[in-house]
Amino acid sequence: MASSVSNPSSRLARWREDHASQLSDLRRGLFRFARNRLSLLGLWIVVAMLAVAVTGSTWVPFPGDTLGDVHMDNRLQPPNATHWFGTDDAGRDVFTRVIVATRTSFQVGLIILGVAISIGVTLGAVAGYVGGTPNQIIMRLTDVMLTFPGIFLPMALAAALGRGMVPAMLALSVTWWPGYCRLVEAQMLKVREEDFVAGARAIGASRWRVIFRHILPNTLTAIVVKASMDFGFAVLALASLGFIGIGIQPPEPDWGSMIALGRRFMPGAWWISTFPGLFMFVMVLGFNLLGDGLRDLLDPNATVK
Amino acid sequence: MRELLVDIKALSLEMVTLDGVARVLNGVNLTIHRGDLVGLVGETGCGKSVTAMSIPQLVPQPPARYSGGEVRFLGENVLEKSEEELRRLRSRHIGVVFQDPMTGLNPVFSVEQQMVDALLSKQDLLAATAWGRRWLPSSRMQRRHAQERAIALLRRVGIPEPEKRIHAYPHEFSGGMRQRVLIAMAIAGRPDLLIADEPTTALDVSVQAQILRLIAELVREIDLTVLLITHNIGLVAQLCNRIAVMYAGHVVESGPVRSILREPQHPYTRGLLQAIVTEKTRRGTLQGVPGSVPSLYEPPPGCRFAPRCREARPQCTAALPRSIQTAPDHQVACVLYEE
Amino acid sequence: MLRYLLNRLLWIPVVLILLSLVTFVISRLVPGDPVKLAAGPQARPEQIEKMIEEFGLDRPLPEQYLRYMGGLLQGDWGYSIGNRRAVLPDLLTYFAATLELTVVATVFGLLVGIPLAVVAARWRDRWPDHLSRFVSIGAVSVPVFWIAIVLQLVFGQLLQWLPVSGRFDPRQSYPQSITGILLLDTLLAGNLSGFWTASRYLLLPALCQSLLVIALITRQLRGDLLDMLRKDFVMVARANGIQERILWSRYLMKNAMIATVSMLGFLIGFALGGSVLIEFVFDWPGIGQYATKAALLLDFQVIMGSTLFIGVVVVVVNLFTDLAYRLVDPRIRFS
Amino acid sequence: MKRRLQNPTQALVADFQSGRISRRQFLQTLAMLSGGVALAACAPAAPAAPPAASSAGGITPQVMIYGGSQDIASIDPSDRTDYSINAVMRQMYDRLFRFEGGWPQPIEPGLAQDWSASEDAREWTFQITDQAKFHDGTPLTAEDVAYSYQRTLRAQKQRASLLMGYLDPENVVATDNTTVKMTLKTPYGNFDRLLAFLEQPIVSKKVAMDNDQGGDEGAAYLIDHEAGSGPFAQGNWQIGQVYELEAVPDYWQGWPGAGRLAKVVWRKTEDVATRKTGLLSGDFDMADTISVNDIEEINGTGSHTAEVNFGLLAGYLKMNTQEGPTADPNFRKFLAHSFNRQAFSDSQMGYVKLMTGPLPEGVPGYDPNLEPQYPYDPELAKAFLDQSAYKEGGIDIDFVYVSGLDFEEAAGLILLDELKKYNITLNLVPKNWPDIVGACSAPATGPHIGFIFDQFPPLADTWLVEKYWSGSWDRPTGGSFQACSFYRNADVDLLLDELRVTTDAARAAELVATLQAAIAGEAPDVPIYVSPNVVGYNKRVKGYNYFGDISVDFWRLWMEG
Repeated sequence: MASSVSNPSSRLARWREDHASQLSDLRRGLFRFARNRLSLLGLWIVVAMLAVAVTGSTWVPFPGDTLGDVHMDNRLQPPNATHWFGTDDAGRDVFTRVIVATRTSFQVGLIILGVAISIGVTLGAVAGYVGGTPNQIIMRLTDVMLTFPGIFLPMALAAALGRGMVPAMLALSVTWWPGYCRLVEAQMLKVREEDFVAGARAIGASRWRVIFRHILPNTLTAIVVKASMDFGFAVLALASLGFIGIGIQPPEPDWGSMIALGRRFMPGAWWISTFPGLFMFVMVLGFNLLGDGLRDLLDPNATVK
Repeated sequence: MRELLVDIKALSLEMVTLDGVARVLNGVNLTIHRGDLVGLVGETGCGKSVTAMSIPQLVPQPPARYSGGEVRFLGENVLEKSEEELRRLRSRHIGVVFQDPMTGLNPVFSVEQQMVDALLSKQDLLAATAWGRRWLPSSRMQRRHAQERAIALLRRVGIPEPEKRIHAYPHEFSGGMRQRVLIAMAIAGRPDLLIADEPTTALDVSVQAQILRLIAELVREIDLTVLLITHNIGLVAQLCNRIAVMYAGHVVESGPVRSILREPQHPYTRGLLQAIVTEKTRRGTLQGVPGSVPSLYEPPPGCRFAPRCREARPQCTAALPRSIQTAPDHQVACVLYEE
Repeated sequence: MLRYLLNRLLWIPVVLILLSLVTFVISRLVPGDPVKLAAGPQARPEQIEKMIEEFGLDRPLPEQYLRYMGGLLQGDWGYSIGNRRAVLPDLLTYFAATLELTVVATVFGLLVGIPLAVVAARWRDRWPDHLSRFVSIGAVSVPVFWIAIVLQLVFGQLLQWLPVSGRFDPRQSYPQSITGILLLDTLLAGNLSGFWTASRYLLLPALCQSLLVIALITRQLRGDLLDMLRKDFVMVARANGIQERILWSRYLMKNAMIATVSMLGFLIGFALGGSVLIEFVFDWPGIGQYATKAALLLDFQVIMGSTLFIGVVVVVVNLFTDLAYRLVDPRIRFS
Repeated sequence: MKRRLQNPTQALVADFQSGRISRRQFLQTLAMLSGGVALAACAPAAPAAPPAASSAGGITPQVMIYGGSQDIASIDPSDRTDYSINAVMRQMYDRLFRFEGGWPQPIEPGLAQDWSASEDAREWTFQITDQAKFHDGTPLTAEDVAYSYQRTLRAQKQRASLLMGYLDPENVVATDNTTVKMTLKTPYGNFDRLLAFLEQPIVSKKVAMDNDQGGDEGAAYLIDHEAGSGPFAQGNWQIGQVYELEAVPDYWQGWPGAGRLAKVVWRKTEDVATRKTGLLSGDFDMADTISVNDIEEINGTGSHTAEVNFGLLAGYLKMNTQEGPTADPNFRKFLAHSFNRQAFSDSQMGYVKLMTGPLPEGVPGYDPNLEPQYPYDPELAKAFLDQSAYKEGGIDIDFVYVSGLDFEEAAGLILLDELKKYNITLNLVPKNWPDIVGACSAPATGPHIGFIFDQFPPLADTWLVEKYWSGSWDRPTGGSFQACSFYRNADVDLLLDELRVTTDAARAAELVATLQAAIAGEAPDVPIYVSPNVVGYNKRVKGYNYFGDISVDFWRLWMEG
């Protein structure tokens, strides 16, 4: 094998050799993933939804309806050739609003998880690496945060922080981190006993360097799997707050508030809330199927020997 | 000639896994006669357990798949038996002791419940006494009867105060004791054949000897035929009268213990025996077999040992070597003896 | 066992202090002016001052917290600026409704989820497994408030089979409260038609709330069962000739039940979490609805009280499941 | 709108409200009339004559299920907020006056059979009936009346605020068994109307004192127990679960209808769609706060009616006159003329009564011919915009409304759509109500535009003072949401000061007219519409008569079998 480190192909070859077992695990995982039709379905849903989110606002039939146009003379039209999903109480095209809301959902999902993961990983890393009293404090707080079921805590917090999208997202973010904190802490405790960390410390790597270069990458897969499952739940949670009446910012379309609005017009104008709900269901389902598949893929116990 | 109990002929088995199809058994031949104490030795992953578990058909299918050969037990091919016939075969004719006594007992049932169920099952009475019928007077009598037998069996396998201990849960027993319980269950139906799959590997050294002594005693007392799976040749030498050596899904050599220990013929067997430390082993002469076990997914052509064999020659890779009788009752599958 | 219990009990005050701290901090973030709201639009300055003093909002924060804690311990959880009533008695009243819903939903969930998990594990990677996977993932993916609305629409308004809101038929005389749990109250009073009515009102909300339980139990139990199937004792049972039917119905079932008991606290917690939206949609007079209204009204003593109460309930439920688990699992019971 | 003027008292009240007669004339005539009216009202209650008119009509009393949109959490007579609470209090307790007779609210005698004011309108004397008795059988006396007012003034909660400006507890005294005297801190000619509007329930002093816990005057007990003398008594009452009212057949004022109800079950159903469904499916006999979107469907059934009435719940776009672009009157007028009222009316299916000035129709002194009336007029709007500093647009303004209220959101969307043409961005900011109340404390936090509903007694002075007097927001405790325009005009302040204390009806009418014009000219808010009050009921329900409140008066209702 070529010893020249600067040669990229040999570097790649060497990397491949170094990570042969991981690569083969990955191959096996991909095989298993590809064999599972439900996981694939999830992947396709997510890809399709992502495409809709990115391009949606350019091809929807009535883009103005998400920017504040109202057509009071065209209220509550049932689905027809022009308005595939009908119109709402302000005469706006439900199809357009449902499609454009996909983007909002992706954005909020990313932000909520981004913030939650940052907080959770940092606290988890500190707790897991430092140990002792800081660990006790952080983990007890984590336990307490996990004691509150469902959206009780985010609801209270969002209400306290005020109305609108930002407080709602903030509330969800700061109540979502404990899961990640626990995950990272557990992984840290496991990993830090392993040889290569001891090796890295022996050659004089600093504490933080050890954490960021050696330990965190090892917990990454677990975080990715959890995040892929959580994404759908974050979207659901935000929609739930929107449904209750916390965390909406019209005229920006949002599935949760559309469902809440449509509920007033049930059962006559069933289309106002049926379609956003259906879209949300499909998207969350996609992420959950994908996440479930990923978990199988990366779970060492699941691979057949 | 003693009765032929097990006759495995050219048995081939594949495992379908995500990495492809592993050819785990490749034409295995093995015979066990009544009264034999056969030691099946070989490295981890060579197919010992799969061969043995093929007799009571305990290899999960899928992922396993039999692709050729036959397994005859008392003359009948078990591969063709129905699930119910197999169940009877297992309950009455074959006892199995597994490697890990820690997980061999269901942790949430008492030893009594598990033994009584096993005993009743061996008499085909379990279904009739289970669930709703459990409180019928006849069921209760059957269960009481089974309980008495269970206590007797526990006493026989050396569990002190079995009347009390029988009510305990598995976690209250030590590993050795659990293995005794499992042995008691395995011999409860007075089976024709006892398969012991590395029964001592998971135990402390001191306990290992006790368990082996127990098996040896049972063999003597109740005229048991035993197939002992192990990678420990020393153990075989002490306990068994016959040895079968497996390598990568193939029985490379089999014969009486004396004959094989004295004159090992297959190069693999020789390598294996040289790896054993005895008092005669001189310092610096301890050798193993160089190289590693071949991939079962893409096995080398011909003799699977050829890539590691010091005496390999061109015809080794041409075809699978035939089994050759080199001494009375002593077979070896190697081209060295084909001339 | 006793030592364990003692240990757990000693932890509870610590957890409660942390819980109350979290809720206290949240309540002090409340913006706007809840007091002003409480005092009314034409409130005069002296009314507002009187209220601020009553709520102790003019004191330094640590003192406010200590006062709050002191009140909690004496059963004074403050009072609602929304409905002018003391928080704790209301919480207890509303909790009965939530408890009824949650317990029934959990039982529903177990009744559906456990068989689904067993079927999935029994025929792993075959169509029953895929179906159960789809059902369980579908159940967690569906927006619960949406499915609730759809069920109301279908069963209530189109088919007119079931009532869609409230707990009891207004045309029948409302059962006298004994426990506050209508199913129990009607049974205790021997009022079978009342029991039937209450069950009909309970059906749809409980069904919605059980979705999450079904999903969780199916996924978790399926995994547990597959793990168990890999254990040697299954092999031993088979080697002893025990029939598959008996193996599953007797041996694995008990293991599965014990695994379920160990999850029970978690499941009930989840079901409780779902109650916020379910109660909101079905107008179920429970703690979720009480808390939601408080959140919308910035009724901070109620926000604090109901969040804390739910936290306490979860802590207690967890303690009990832990004890139950210790009682049913012989591995722990006898060690 | 319904005006039924058959009854002389009602005709008199209507005359007074429309300013045709002065307050003094009104009071004198009323005093003359009231004896007769009182006699008429009392007649059925006289011990000799069995009271229940229903039995006479031969209509069997029925149980009515009522779908209300709010819970009834507390029934403490001194601490009332929600309409739902007032609705049941009105049934369980008697008050000095009734006004459920129709709309606009005429005062009818209740416990007070007769009343009069001193020349300077500071001393008010009420003659209390000796017929009334509490549900526990004890007779109701003037002492109970005085006590009820004192108790509320001491508790200082909610509705006490309007009263507290005029009265201290010691200013209310019972001079004998049937006379109560109130001495006001400042003169107030409309005090009787204020009292009628406030509907102070008269509680049994004995029950309150018997259940006193640590000086709370029975507050802990009365929160879910009644101690009143009204036509209905408390039935099965479980907070959050069930609220039932049982009729008192021999109620001292009798039953006014051809029949009566046996029992009323208040069934809280917050969701508007569920309330409608419940009504149509027969779960409810009657339901309030029906959505305008459902009116056609309900009326289309043939078996049910949705009745639309317009009371005094008026919606305004209140603009911040102290901060931001809306501090500029031209900009405010630009906004006022930019609001497409027709589109808004369409969004409410036409069930709105658009307003033309600061006062809604129904408040005495309301001027139907006020100028300007802020019609939707883009050209005029543009002209005002050009006079402001924001000709080029390019600014953001906030439109704050109560989250979840679709009609408020619709108004915001309509304005947003229009303002886009001028390169002005309208941010729709949904907030929960407490946030809005908090924000309206001071101009610095007040929204540029807030969509806020006001409701006051039908007294012009209350409407104008609470909304446009600078003292209503420029004070140490901050302003109320009603003063969220933060309007300050020294002339208006002076006129309002005068209006509050004048006892001369003619001068008052003049002041009200001047004030309306002055305020409308500066557009501190855009008066939008009077919100419809929609009650749906099964046609079996008889006797419904709108009287200005969301809920109904069960006393006057009966059902055919």
